[in-house]
Amino acid sequence: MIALLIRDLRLALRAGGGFGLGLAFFLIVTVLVPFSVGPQPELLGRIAAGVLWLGALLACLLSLDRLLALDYEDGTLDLLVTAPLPLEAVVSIKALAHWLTTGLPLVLAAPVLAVLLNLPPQGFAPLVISLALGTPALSVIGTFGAALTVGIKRGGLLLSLLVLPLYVPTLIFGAEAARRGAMGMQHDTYLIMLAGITFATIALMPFASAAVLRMGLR
Amino acid sequence: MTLRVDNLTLARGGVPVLTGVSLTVEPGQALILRGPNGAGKTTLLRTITGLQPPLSGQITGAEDQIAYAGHADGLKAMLSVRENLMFWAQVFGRTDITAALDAYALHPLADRLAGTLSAGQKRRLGLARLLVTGRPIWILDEPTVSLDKDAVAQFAAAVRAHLGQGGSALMATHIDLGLEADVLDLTPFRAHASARAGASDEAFL
Amino acid sequence: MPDLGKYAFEVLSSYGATLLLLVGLLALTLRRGRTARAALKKIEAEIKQDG
Amino acid sequence: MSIWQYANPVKFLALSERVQPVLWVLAAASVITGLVWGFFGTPDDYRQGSTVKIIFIHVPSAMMAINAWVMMLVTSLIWLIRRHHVSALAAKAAAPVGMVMTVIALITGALWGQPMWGTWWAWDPRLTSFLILFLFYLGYIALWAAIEDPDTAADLTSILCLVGSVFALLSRYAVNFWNQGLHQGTSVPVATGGRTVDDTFFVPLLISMAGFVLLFLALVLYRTGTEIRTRRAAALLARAERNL
Repeated sequence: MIALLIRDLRLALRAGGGFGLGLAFFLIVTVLVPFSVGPQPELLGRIAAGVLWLGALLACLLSLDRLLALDYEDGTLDLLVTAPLPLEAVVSIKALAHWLTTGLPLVLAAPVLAVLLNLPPQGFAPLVISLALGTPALSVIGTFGAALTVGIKRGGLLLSLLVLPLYVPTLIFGAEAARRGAMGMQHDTYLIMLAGITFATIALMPFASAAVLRMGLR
Repeated sequence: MTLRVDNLTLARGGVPVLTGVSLTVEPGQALILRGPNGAGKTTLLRTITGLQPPLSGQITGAEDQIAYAGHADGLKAMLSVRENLMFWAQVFGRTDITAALDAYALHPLADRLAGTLSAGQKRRLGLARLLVTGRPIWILDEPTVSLDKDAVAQFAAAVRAHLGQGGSALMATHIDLGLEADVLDLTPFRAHASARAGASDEAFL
Repeated sequence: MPDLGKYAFEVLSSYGATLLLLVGLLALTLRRGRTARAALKKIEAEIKQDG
Repeated sequence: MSIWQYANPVKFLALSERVQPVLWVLAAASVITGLVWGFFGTPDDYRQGSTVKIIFIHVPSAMMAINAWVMMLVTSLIWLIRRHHVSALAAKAAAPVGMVMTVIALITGALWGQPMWGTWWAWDPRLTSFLILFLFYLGYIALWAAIEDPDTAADLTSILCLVGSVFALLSRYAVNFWNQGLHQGTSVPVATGGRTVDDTFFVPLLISMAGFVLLFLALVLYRTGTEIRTRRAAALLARAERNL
């Protein structure tokens, strides 16, 4: 299992692996926001938390279509099915690798980008905590979407269409926690709800992803 | 471990293709499947491997015993030959890949990225993967595609050595490998168009 | 025609849009159904001929 | 006699052909009665004016938008557990109908909301939930369309329906947290037996609701028949090709 994780991380880091693509996308989206809504600091500060959450979510989405599709095309998935690894573990590892290469960098980059968007000082901690709690759910749910569309040619757009509605609860609780935190309001409830969603999806979604993957490989 | 297949019925795309397939592969034995294109060789091999469920019938002795090599080799272009092999060895809980590099003369290529290999070299690497799994039953679907004469000889030698160690092999191939292998022609098992085997299309006929 | 007062636009367009959507759905459903029926009939006839 | 014998596509078709004429007549009669009565035969509300007439469309379509998804959930489960083709195809047939119902509920909701709340669209929990439901319908239909093998398509869409239902409920709950709404309470509280609407509105509303249910059933039966015929044609063709 560790071998699979290491291989995925290594592949992501090598040329063409797409590491940093999500991060670059996150940066560009954040930079484009002031161009589209205007440079007023108080306006930017008000929307910063929400914008960063949306940017992180879209950046996560960006790399999902390669998550399983590449392994499907070169036959790796077929071979992994015969390996002494439950498919549930395979998809969990895949999701973990996706989070480590996409979600985690986003969490770390968020405070820097928050400065650009003039996020109030009290908002930094809630933003980072909510992203750290929420992005794993995005990766796990995204893996399910990737498993659903694995056998479909040019499934990228369909993948977004399927995954985005599933992201709604995570986005609502995560962005709400960050937003309330930035306004200096109480936001613990939202963080707890967010953590609940994340843990529940981590516990349950791999079963759905593995089931779907088995059907798709037939 | 003996691989035993009893009375297997298979469908492809909702239509039955093979019915009543029975075969056994004993340790040390190689069995070669023959049949025209579309006869269901790939479907049969994939089913025995466990990649798709049969409509009916029993497969015993396959669980966690099979190393499968299909049309795609499961290689990552951005990993070196050594890294590719090492990965598959580790997935199967092993660490030694020297024997596999030896068998297919891959030592000179060991540090090349798999993406820079020729088709034949990739295929050799794909077949070398079988050796690092340590699994006794090899299921091979057209293993000699894009191999030259020397590589075919390497492959035949690898299979012979595998059989010598009590392993077994089930393969679909048109090339004569010079192995003392049994041959099973799939043509008689071809499902009749009117056959009722439980394939999904039949509900609509 | 009842007097709809100042909300005439809202009420009328509600009914209008609904009617339009339902008729559209019905038309699409019927067209697809007809095509499928015809295609099946043709295939069944051909197969009967052959054997 | 077991109900499952109608899981056989051919038997199902025969039964559905017999039921459908009655169903279509009943559906047309009750939809027309409900809506005509509602439009011409009800007084204006003292508060909402004539916009109250929208209730006869809005409430039934909103109800069917949710019921259609629930029906898809049940048929998906039946497909996953018992693998009856009719069940999977019925789910496929119901999705576009459910989606149109969702769109109708959204449009009429917006048209009703404009004079009442002073805005076409408010991010009210109920409206938002319906928008999310619409997205789920869209994804579900797109997934059906994208997969070539019909059995795989049925499998994958069934699981999407299951997982989607959980997330749809979760979203419903989440948007409640996120924004308390403007939307009035439910108009037909069946569970309590009480009603919040006056009798003059309630009777035509009930007729209209029954009409929408019947219309949905008729449409789904017809569309399921279409799906079965399409599959049958493909199966016959596949068999003929193999005989050559």
